[in-house]
Amino acid sequence: MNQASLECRHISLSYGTTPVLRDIDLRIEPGEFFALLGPSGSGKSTLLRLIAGFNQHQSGELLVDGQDISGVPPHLRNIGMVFQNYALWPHMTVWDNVAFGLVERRESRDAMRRKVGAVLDLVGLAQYARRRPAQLSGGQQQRVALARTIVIEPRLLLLDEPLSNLDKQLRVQMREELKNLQRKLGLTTVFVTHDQEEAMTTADRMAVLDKGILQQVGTAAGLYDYPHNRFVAGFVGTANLLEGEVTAVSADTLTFHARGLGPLALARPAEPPAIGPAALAFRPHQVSMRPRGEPGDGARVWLDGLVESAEFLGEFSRYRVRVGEVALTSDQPHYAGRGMFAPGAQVRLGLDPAQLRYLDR
Amino acid sequence: MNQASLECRHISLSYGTTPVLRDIDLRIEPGEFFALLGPSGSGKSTLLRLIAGFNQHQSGELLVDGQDISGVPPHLRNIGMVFQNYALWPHMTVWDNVAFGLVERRESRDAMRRKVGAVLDLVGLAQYARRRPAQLSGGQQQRVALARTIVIEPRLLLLDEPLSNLDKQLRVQMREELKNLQRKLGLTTVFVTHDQEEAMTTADRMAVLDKGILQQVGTAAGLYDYPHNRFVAGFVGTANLLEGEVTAVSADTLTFHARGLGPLALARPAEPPAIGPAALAFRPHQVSMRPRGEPGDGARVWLDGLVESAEFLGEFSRYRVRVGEVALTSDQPHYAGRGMFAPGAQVRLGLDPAQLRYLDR
Amino acid sequence: GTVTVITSFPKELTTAYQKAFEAANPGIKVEILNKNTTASVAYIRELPEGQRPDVMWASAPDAFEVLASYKLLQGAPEVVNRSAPEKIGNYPLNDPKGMYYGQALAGYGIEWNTRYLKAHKLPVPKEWSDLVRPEYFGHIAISSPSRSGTTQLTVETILQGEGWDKGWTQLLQIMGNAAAVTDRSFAVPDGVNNGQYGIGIVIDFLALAGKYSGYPVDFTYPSMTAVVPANIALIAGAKNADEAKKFMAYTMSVPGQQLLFDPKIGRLPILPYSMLKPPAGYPVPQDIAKRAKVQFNTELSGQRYPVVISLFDQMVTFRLKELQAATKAIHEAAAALKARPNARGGELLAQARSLAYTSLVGADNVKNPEFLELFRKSRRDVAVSKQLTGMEQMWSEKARANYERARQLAEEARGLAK
Amino acid sequence: MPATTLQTGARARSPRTLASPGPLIAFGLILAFLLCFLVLPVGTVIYTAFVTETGAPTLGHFGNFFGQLVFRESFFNSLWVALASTFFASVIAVPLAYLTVRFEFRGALLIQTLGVLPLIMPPFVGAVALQLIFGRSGSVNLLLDDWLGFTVPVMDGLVGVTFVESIHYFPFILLNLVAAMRNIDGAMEESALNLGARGLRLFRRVIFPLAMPGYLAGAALVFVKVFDDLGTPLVMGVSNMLAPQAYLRITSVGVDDPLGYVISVIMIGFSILALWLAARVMKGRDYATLQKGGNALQKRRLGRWESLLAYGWILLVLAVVLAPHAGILLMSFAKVWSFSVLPDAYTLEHYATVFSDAGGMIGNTLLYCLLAAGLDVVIGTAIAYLILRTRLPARQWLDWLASAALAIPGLVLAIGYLRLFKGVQLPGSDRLVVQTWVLIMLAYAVRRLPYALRSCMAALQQVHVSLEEAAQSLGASRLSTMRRVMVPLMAGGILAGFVTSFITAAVELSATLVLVSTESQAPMSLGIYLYMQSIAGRGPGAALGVLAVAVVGLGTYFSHRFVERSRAAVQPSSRA
Ligand SMILES: Nc1ncnc2c1ncn2[C@@H]1O[C@H](COP(=O)(O)OP(=O)(O)OP(=O)(O)O)[C@@H](O)[C@H]1O
Ligand SMILES: Nc1ncnc2c1ncn2[C@@H]1O[C@H](COP(=O)(O)OP(=O)(O)OP(=O)(O)O)[C@@H](O)[C@H]1O
Ligand SMILES: [Mg+2]
Ligand SMILES: [Mg+2]
Repeated sequence: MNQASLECRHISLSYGTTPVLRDIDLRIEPGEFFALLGPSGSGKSTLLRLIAGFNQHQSGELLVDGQDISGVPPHLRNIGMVFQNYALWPHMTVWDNVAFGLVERRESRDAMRRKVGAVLDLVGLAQYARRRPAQLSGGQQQRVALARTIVIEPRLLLLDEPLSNLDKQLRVQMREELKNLQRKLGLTTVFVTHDQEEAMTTADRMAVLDKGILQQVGTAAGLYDYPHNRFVAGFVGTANLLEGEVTAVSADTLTFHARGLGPLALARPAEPPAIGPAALAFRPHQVSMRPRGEPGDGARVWLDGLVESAEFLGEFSRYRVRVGEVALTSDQPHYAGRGMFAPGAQVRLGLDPAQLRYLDR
Repeated sequence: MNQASLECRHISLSYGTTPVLRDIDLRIEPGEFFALLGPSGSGKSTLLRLIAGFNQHQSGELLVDGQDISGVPPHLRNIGMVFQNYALWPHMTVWDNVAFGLVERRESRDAMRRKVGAVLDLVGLAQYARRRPAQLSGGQQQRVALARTIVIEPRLLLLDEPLSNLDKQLRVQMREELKNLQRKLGLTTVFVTHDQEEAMTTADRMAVLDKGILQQVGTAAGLYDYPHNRFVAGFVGTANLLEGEVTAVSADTLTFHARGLGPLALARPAEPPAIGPAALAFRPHQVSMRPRGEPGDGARVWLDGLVESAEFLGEFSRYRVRVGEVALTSDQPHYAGRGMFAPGAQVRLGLDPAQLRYLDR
Repeated sequence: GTVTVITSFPKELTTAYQKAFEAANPGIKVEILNKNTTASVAYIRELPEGQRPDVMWASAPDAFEVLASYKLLQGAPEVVNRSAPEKIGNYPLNDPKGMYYGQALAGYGIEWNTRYLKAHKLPVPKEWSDLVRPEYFGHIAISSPSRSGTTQLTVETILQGEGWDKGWTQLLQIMGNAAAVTDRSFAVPDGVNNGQYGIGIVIDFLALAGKYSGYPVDFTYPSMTAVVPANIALIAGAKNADEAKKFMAYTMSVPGQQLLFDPKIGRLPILPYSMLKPPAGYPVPQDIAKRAKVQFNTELSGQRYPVVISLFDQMVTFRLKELQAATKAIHEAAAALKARPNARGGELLAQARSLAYTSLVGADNVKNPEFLELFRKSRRDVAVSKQLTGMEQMWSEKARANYERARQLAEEARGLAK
Repeated sequence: MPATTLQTGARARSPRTLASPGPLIAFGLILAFLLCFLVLPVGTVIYTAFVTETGAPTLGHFGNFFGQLVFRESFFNSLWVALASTFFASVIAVPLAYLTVRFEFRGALLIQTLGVLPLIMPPFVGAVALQLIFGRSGSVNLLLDDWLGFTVPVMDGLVGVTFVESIHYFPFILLNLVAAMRNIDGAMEESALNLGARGLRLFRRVIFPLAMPGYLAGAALVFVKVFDDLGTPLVMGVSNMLAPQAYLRITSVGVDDPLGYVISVIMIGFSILALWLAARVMKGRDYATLQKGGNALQKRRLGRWESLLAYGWILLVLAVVLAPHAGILLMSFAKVWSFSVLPDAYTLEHYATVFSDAGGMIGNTLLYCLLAAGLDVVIGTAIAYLILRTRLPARQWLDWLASAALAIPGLVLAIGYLRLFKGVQLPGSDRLVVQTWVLIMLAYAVRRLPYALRSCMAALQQVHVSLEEAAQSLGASRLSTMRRVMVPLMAGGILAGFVTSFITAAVELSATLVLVSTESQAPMSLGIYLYMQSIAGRGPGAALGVLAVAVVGLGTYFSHRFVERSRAAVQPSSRA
């Protein structure tokens, strides 16, 4: 099997004087499926391009299987990359685009036919083999780009938003295939995505990048449940953030003075935060919501609020609720026929102390 | 205000002998925010390009404000379009790209400076004005493409996956801005997206396209809760589909013979389906899940199952549960620290009869 | 073996000789290398000994002089046909130093296009002096003497015939009427043939070839002409000297000379007509030479050659526009004054003429050996080059100023005639 | 694979350069080629400009040069003519290119081919033919004089030179512009249309700027070529320009005037300056549009009036630029044509005359020119790649060096060859290199390299780099990437370069004259020259000229067909 580990050691890169990657330190294990998340312009593509050999870092080391590959030209790295802009060759048919890498590897005609056929089936484009890229839809082009890369079974697979132009169904299907393929071949895979669900379902671990700095690396649940800082909390999933100050920690309670909301007496968590400025983070779907009249249970901290807006999102409805001077978000599961809270409704929000996180950065 | 209605009457189009759009019949009201959904290659881009004037339909009529514009050349249509592949001009700076349409409209220097500045602020690229497209990240490029089009305040705005390369946060922010802008200008907007959430939150109404055929048109909740056919049920949100047959409908019960599962006795819905082959559809998050031992309430139909796989998706965990010979999907809200069902766990699934839909197509 | 002949002559001529010679000497092949004179000289110079072509065959004597000065020629006096005269007129047929030999003759003269003259209602010119007349303004073409050795000879003939100062005056007057000073000698007959120019100062065979090919052109030798040889020489370090000599001898033999009468070739032979069968009415070189009033002095010509061509270029070739303008103004003034004479006007006109048509180098100067010596020195010496370019620059500036002033004076004169 | 990685990784320590040996080798080979066949030969001749008689270095000759009125005048004349010709050539070429590429146009291919014909105007024949049509007593002026009583002196002086140069060299712009416009992604145009631009504005703001690499390549070539051109002023009898001045001084028999070489050096310097300026304009800009699957510009229909106008303009332009060819054709059938609108009588004799010679000459021309043009596009593509896609230091020098060839008189290069390769034998035989046709071919290749180079550079500038990166990430080496991805994508530009090199080599004369060492080596251009050197041979010369035009023209047409066809496959199958 073709498993390779990847390690970035203190890698920095700038375009001209603009720093784009700063001191990236990252280890990806052999066979791991690793997701890279980050806002637009945070340097994700740059990092992938660097690994593939199209950008050169100004300092730091890039190791594959423990060997520094900084000087190795791209075509000898055997690192497959799917480009954000597809980069299909307009003068070749879909088939030829996909067969390209195999031709380079001097595969036999038969093997080639078999492999290309199989991968085209995989991405659902078998009947488009003779077309040229210009005759395909955007999503079809993206799939060709994907097929072209996975067919060569590289030792490291880099995917730059490989599924962004696909519909949800196809996306789910493709990512399952990708995952299967990855498992079967043990391909170490790094992929960039904006789709948090995608990252969470497919990735063994993931990293969040912002402004060229690695913010946090960990498993999906780790990042979701225990974000290191405000950025990660807000970026991975949706979070309500209450800015304020921890004013007192006692044996079993903790007092958090939320800005615009006043002091809250909360259960003391296992590892209580230090006294001082902090933010209280919790997820919208973990917020219970009741009409003002209904009684709440004692396990939660209840706050009175006013529904400002309501959105239907399919599986659930999302409410913006004004509590004191802050606006909190609350997601409630959707059931057809069951009414939603209307804007202007008086409600109570229940916070589960076990789900509250204190962030000091 | 600039509101325009758009109407497609029996529009068909083929590339060569391949039919791509078939008998599209669609009316979009002035000021409406309309979403177009559909799998990759279903003809969404083709339809938008047709409206913008870059494709010519072979039959049917295309009316804007009641006037057939089939013969009007693109530059006279005043229909703004954001292209799926951005199509930024590489030889111009970001500023010049955005100012392009204003220059064409002979705007005064001042107005131009003001408008371009404002729209660049809107998309968060004010400090990139002097860069060239090649120096931007993929998402930044997409935002330039968007800015360039909305700055001219066209009477009709067509967006071809305008946000697909943006991260979730930015996406949410951008779509809110888009929506605000659209409301402020009363712009009739048609946009293609793969993101169901995007479609649901922003669009007044939406249409689902498959293989060039309009499958259903309606509001988000309408499509979600009352899909016309299997395709729409599966495409808008996730659905469990049980294929089978309605064998008997009595005064208050209905018997559905699910393939691989056996007969189910269900409450009779208000508008019961005809006797005969049908599919039973329901949403994964509407499926209750309990350990096998726990008792279920009587309002639901309970099925015994075996957890096959479990995925953590942030807000919830998704389980594949084998029931008889079929696999059902069940989503359960996620709470940090609370355990998940492990693969192999014996569970009971509860279906809420009010949420079941019968599909005969 | 193969004899390689490097030549600037047209294909008709070379092919005729090649065929005839090969027929007469089975076993010897003739390979013709056709290049213009400059390329020929360069080519020979750059080839190593033993690899050079065998025979150089061209009109311009200066090319042979250059080759001789580089020691690239080899005497072969045995090939000379002794039946040919020593001199044509006063011009020695063979190189006095014995490096190259006259093989055919050619004379310079005036060619005209009959249709052109008719359309522009111009009389046929007979003498050089005819060409200074105002009606010929803008109708004459000549090639530059620095480009064409034979033109240089013509210019020199006029200068020797009329004397340095008068000669230049006449020459400048003719040049004031010129439509063009071409860089290729062939351009002149070509232009006359196709009617671009009415009158050309050309070498006879080119004009005759045009005439015999059916073009509406004719040719005359003015009384002041020079008949000069086209030359042939053996190249030093040739591959195949023996057979080459055979070829050279053939070109000067009776059958070789007879070929020159071919209408497509149209050259004058060196052998007396008594030995040949000339077509009826064919010009006789000896007669032309005898008629000629000039006693051509080869040595003098050789001495002042660089001065003449350089002066000509600076005063005429590069200043043609200004000279034309001055001449036009002078013609107009003269015509106007003829209609309404005016003393002051006549004076101004005379001044204008003298400004425009006076050589910038006096007759004394050209006799000054130091002055001449300067032009002999190598221009690769920066100091020499500086002196020379300084001189040329001065001529150029002065010529321009003179022509400009002459134009103004003539216009003034014309104004007075009103 | 890991083994390779290890080795390469160990070798290339420096993080800055992706030092793989390929580009270095290519760089070395090209440099060696240019040194051997351009710099050294020319150096052996032109060093005269920098030394005194004794061989001591000096700049004195340059001082002498600037003191001269004639030279200052010549310099400004040359500059003026070059600028004016570039302008008029653009006026001719740009509409032709735009109309034929962007609109559905009957005979677009034919027009594009005809548009290239002016380049195939053998020297001398072209000038003679032009004189016959537009000269003082040419057909046009005779007619004008007859009917209206005046004549137009378009063929006189600097105006004449400008006129001839413009209609002779506009194909440089046409070819490169067409290639460049074909490389523009259709979405670029669509988005502009969508934002309300159209017609001229669309052209001015989007299409033309995107085709800028091609246009600049062509325009720079025209400028430099005209600036350095010798043939046209020479046959038009204009000597107050730089190139004729240099030529006159270098070739005056017996006078070895260093000023001639000084002028050459100055022309080289100025040409390089011009190219450098053109490169500056492009610097820091991006023209690559082909990326996401790439749709070419779509052809659109013209309205009735528009097409009338367009056809009218094109016919007018073609009538003027093809006049010399009409002239040659008439000449080749004419018995006598002198001072008359049309020849007096016609004959087929001239063709009979040349037919015996023609076969060998056509063969030679094709052999030399195809090889030379092939060599040119290979080197051109390689240089373009090195310059645009690698960070080798001094790579720009290859460009400057190669382009310097534009300004070097053929004669100088040829003499340099003879001098440098004096006595060198062809490996494996006792023949001298200077007596084989190899040097002729190499001289063509070197002299026409700038054309191919400009086209290749322009083509590569339009290809998005990610297309190449994609290939590398799939394991294609640089060479393989070039062959399989870059070259096909650059095909249009490469073809333009090939055609220009081929055509202009086919009519090259000055180096040919010196380098041909046996009759059997003569290419058509020499044959034409020889015929045209005699009055009686003008007809046969013209006939041979017609054959040359036909041969080269057909070659061009078929290469266009070839490219157009492979392009048709890329176009969407149907557009209503
Ligand atoms: N130029 C063309 N020639 C032939 N077929 C084409 C051409 N362009 C598109 N198609 C086909 O038309 C169908 C619809 O294409 P379209 O671009 O409208 O899809 P789409 O719905 O936008 O898909 P995506 O979401 O992947 O962008 C696709 O199957 C595509 O392969
Ligand atoms: N050639 C360049 N010159 C200067 N800056 C550049 C260049 N290319 C990218 N950048 C900048 O570097 C930053 C990182 O770019 P990168 O493409 O890595 O972002 P990304 O994380 O992939 O974003 P996206 O999700 O939008 O694709 C961006 O701010 C971008 O503007
Ligand atoms: Mg990116
Ligand atoms: Mg699309």
